[in-house]
Amino acid sequence: MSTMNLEPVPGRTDEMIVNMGPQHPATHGVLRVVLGLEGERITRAVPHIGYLHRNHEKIEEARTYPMVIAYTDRMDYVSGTQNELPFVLAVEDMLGVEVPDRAKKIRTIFFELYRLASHLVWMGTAMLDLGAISPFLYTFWDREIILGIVEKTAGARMLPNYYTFGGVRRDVHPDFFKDVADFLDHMERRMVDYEHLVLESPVVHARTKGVGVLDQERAVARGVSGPVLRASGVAYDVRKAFPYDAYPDVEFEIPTSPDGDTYARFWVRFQEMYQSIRILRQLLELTPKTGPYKGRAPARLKPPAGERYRAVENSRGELGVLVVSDGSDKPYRVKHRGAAFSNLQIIPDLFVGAKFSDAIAILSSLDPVFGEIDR
Amino acid sequence: MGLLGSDERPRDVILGTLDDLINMARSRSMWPLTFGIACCAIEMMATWDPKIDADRFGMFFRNTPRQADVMIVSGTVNKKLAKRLRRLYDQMAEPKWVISMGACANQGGPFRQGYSVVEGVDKIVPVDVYIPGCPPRPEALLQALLLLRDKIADRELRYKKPREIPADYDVMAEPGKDGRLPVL
Amino acid sequence: MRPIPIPEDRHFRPRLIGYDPQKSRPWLERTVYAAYVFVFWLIVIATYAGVPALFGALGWDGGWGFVLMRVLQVVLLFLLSAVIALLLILVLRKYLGKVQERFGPMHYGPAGGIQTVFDALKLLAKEDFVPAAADALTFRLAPAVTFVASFAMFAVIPFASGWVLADTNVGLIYLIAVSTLSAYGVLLGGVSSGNKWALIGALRAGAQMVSYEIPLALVFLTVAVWSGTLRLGGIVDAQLGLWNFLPLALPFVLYVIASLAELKHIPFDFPEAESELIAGYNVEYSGMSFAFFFLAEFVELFLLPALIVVFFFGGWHGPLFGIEPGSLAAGALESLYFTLKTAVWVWIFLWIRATLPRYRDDQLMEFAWKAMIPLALFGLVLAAYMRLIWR
Amino acid sequence: MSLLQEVWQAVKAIGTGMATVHKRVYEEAPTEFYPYVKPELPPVSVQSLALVENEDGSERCIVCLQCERACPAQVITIERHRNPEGKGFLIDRFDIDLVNCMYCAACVEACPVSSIVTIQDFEMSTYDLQTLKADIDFLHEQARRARQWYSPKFGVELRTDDGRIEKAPPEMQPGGLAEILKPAEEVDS
Amino acid sequence: MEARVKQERLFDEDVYTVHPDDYRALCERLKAEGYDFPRAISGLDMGYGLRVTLHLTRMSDLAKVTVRTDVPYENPVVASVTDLWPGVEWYEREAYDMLGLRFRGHPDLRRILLEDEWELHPLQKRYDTGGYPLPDWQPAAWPDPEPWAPPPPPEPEEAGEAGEGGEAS
Repeated sequence: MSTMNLEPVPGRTDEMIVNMGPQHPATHGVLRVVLGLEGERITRAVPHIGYLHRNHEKIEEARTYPMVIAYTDRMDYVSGTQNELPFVLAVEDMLGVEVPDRAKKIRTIFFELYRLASHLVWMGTAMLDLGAISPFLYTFWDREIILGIVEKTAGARMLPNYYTFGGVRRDVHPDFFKDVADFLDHMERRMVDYEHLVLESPVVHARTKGVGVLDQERAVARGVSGPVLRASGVAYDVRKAFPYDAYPDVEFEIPTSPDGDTYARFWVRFQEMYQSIRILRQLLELTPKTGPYKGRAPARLKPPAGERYRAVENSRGELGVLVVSDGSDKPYRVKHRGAAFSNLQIIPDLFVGAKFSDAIAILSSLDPVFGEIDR
Repeated sequence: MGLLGSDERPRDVILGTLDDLINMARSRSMWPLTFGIACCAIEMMATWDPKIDADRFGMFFRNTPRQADVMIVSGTVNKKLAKRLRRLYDQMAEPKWVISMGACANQGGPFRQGYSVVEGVDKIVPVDVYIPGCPPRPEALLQALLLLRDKIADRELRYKKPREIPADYDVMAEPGKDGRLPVL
Repeated sequence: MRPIPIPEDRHFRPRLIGYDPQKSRPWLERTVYAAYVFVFWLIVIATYAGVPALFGALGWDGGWGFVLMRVLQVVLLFLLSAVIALLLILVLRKYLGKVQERFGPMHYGPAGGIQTVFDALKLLAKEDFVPAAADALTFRLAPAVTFVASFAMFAVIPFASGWVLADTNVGLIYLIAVSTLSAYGVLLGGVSSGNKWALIGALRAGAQMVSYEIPLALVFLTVAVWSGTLRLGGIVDAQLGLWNFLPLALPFVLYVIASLAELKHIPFDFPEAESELIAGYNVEYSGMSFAFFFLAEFVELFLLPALIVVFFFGGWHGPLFGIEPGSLAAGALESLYFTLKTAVWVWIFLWIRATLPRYRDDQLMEFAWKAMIPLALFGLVLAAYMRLIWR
Repeated sequence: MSLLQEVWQAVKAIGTGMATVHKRVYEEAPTEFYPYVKPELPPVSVQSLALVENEDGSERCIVCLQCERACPAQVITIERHRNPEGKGFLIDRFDIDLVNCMYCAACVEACPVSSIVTIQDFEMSTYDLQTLKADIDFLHEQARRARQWYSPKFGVELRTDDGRIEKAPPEMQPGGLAEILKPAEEVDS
Repeated sequence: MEARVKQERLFDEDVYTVHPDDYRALCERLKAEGYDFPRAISGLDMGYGLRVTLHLTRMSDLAKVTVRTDVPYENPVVASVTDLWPGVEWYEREAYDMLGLRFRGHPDLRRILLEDEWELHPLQKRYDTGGYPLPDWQPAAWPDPEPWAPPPPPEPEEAGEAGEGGEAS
């Protein structure tokens, strides 16, 4: 018997089972939450995922290592090259490929650019869920500038397939550094506007303060990571915990907020955008204009048998990948640990007891992307 | 069918012009359905951002299938979603069209060999315009919307009807990839 | 065999009415708006001055003639509401476009002028079915009730001195009665369409309308107490020297907030919360029935700012430059003043719609009962006291 | 009177928000009117694929099946037969299923002679899918129509008006100039 | 219980390979040691049986640990650790959905990514990418567990130091 729907409890007559189905403007993709509503208050919430299950892991078992990079782009499709990095780092560890320093810096620049792009998409859709129409357009225009810069270098806008074992596939465009510098100035002017429209708006305060509070122990026990965990007061960031690429030679803080409600998650993502701008400014000075962009990678990529779990801090949290190789040129098993998958597990805890409009605000503050959740 | 005109009416000069006026109105105010599935949905949203702005052509997102004319299938359709997608298509009011956006919706794209992916949305709903790309540029989607506009407004293009798909098409009944244990 | 490499139809052939604007032409957009307002003005003059003059000349102003004149005026007012809807939807989308760093409808007609005409024609030819779960009669009735409720407000709106359909002495009470009627339309529509989202939207609409009728009515009372009459024409005449929004500042602010809630406008957008309830009460409506809900919403978007102007901004008052009042020219000029003042307030409402997100609906109810009603009462007492010592 | 201050803060914040929104009306909107102003895309932009012939019409492709092996979505199907007189192979069939292609340019990376290249023709929407099942004539026609294309080995190449192929000037080349000037065989795949 | 746990160091984390019966006891011990952040549970099909890999992190000193246990195809049942770390609830459901690993004591073991009426577990090696069963696939022989030798006692240092150091070390 399919348990896709909630069965009405015989005792409760005033509960209405509502199906916030795969097609709903506020579910950021294809999530279905079956809610038990008493008036506006939610009594039961059962999330159903799997509507975008594209069999990443099974297909990747039949593809060679360079091909799998193209597939990892399609997982967290809002933050393009951030998904490629854990797989590339894991295979580089197994192969023992050393990455030139300039390539590391270029990778980190793209990593932080896509963090800004992902947070901009989040802010646009979160404010759209709260009812404000205009910020959505401003954030998408900023994101267009980022995608323009990336397309000039990598060739594609959203899913560029730009990283490869040992560095990046192609050197940056000659006026790449000037574009990024102009974009950062533009972004700083825009952040002032976003402060007025998002963080200082009393309506946002009324809708998000004290809504969906997630305390520290439950957050850690639930395996939540990223801005959602840092909004509950835990300063855990893979860029500081297990540094990779060029993060050791730039300094930045990890914004945390003690009170763990939806406004804290909005605020933490906002501060992360400031930190990303700061990192990018430092990287622009540190990166030499010309130099090697790709290390020596063996022609036939056959990593030795073994397994390697490598994690990276993408815009949603800890994105890890477990690569198991059996010595052939195809990975034996690739397991992607998406941060949004763990972050979505707290929906039943946060939804029950909240009002229906709060549930929309909470869901948009978790920022789920379903390519990474359903794999 | 619609109040004033349907495509099967006999073609005579007087009604023809009214029919063309109605079809021009339908083509000049196509309201797409907010139904984003995967990566192509982000590029679909980017089509309405300040740089490309499909609102210039009167296209305005509607959330309910009842008030939407065009369903843009933007992303991979897997077996779990296929039934809901077909129900959404049936709920849309009659003069409706479907745009299949991106490689996954055209014929499964890079995931077509997967066990739970439906190879092409034209197995489930009749599709009018296909857009290649993974994901296609926002300008490509806008070009497809304008091609659909020409199809609706242009008399001879209007009668190239995609083949009708039976409503009770059971996606799970596809040979092989049906999720059932093999009968040994 | 596969067709030869690049078939012709694949290359894009732009087919357009209109022209290809390389850059926006602001003056063209303003002329389009001016054209619409001019048509609006012509219809107003026709209804309030043309038809009575015509019937007077023909001598048909007897019993039946008078009824026929009123019917003709109502038909003209229906045409007026159609023009209002076409103009306001276009202005909303253009202004939202401009404010969001893009252009609104641009390519159909001069600067997108006839975009809404196409929308209306398309909705006319759209399939308009009744879902199985809905009970058919009330489902059909609801859009009509909503439109009639907001359309009925035209009866007492004075466009110029004497230019009003029903110059009754109980204008304010009529307004209160009619504005609650539109709440029924929304409730009927939502509950009867057999859809859970519409049900939630309808219940929210009911709660919101009820809890905002009371501050609305209290503000009406304050204005009546201050200007000493219930007749709208009288209220406007009482403001000859001093517009009401200065002495009645607090009721004015409360009235703006209450009319935002009455309109189900963005900060209080709960019945039709696009991002939460899919489309609130009009989830199941398509084609012409949805068009009537849309029409009702935008006619009300014109009427409530018109009421703000009537109560607080001196209705049709404006410098007459020596034209002796009461004549056709004076009426035309006064109705123009009235229209322009209303246009300013419609723009302020659109500006709010482009900026603010949406409150939670229980916060709003709490705000209505705990803050608005006491303040409205205080405003009433203050107005009465000021009237006692001033007038 | 913290309530009054609170209300005043709220009103001021709403005011600044509305001012931020309205000041956009007086700024120039960044919209490009797409169908009338075609976007100029960078030369490396992967919008579609093409098969380049040499100037004299002979085939550049040496049918080494590298691109077929490197394609993640497995959309390239090539049939070849051994060349009767000379060495090497001749193409029987070279199909790229542009419907299911991922546009990740892995094939262009893998091609040793940069015969398969990326071009910037993104207007490929159609009413029926068969026009996108590209065969060798389609790919040659696309290459003949393309003004410029890019491949990692030879960088950006231009097609002059009289059909000759020449290398683009350095400022049009994407980054990694050193890599392009290096002779082909030294570069690892 | 100590006899059946093999510990090794892999890149930057400790890896415990344990018998399925002691899996639960080891997890409780790790929980007591302070490993509070459950990163993920990965299910693998090793050809001879299924393997559960539990990845944990200790928030205090960021130490990482991985616990592995192998179960045969016939009864792929492992004790569930959802009550110790609620974060692995969906990962266990996904392992069940993809590989058929049953977790004893899981509050709500349903399929998470596929529909409920699916019967096969696609990530097993017996199926190809399309979900078709590979006709000539045979499970490999279960590897005989290497005899677990306790670590050799530290051999005595050279004569010189032992004298001075005494038995302090």
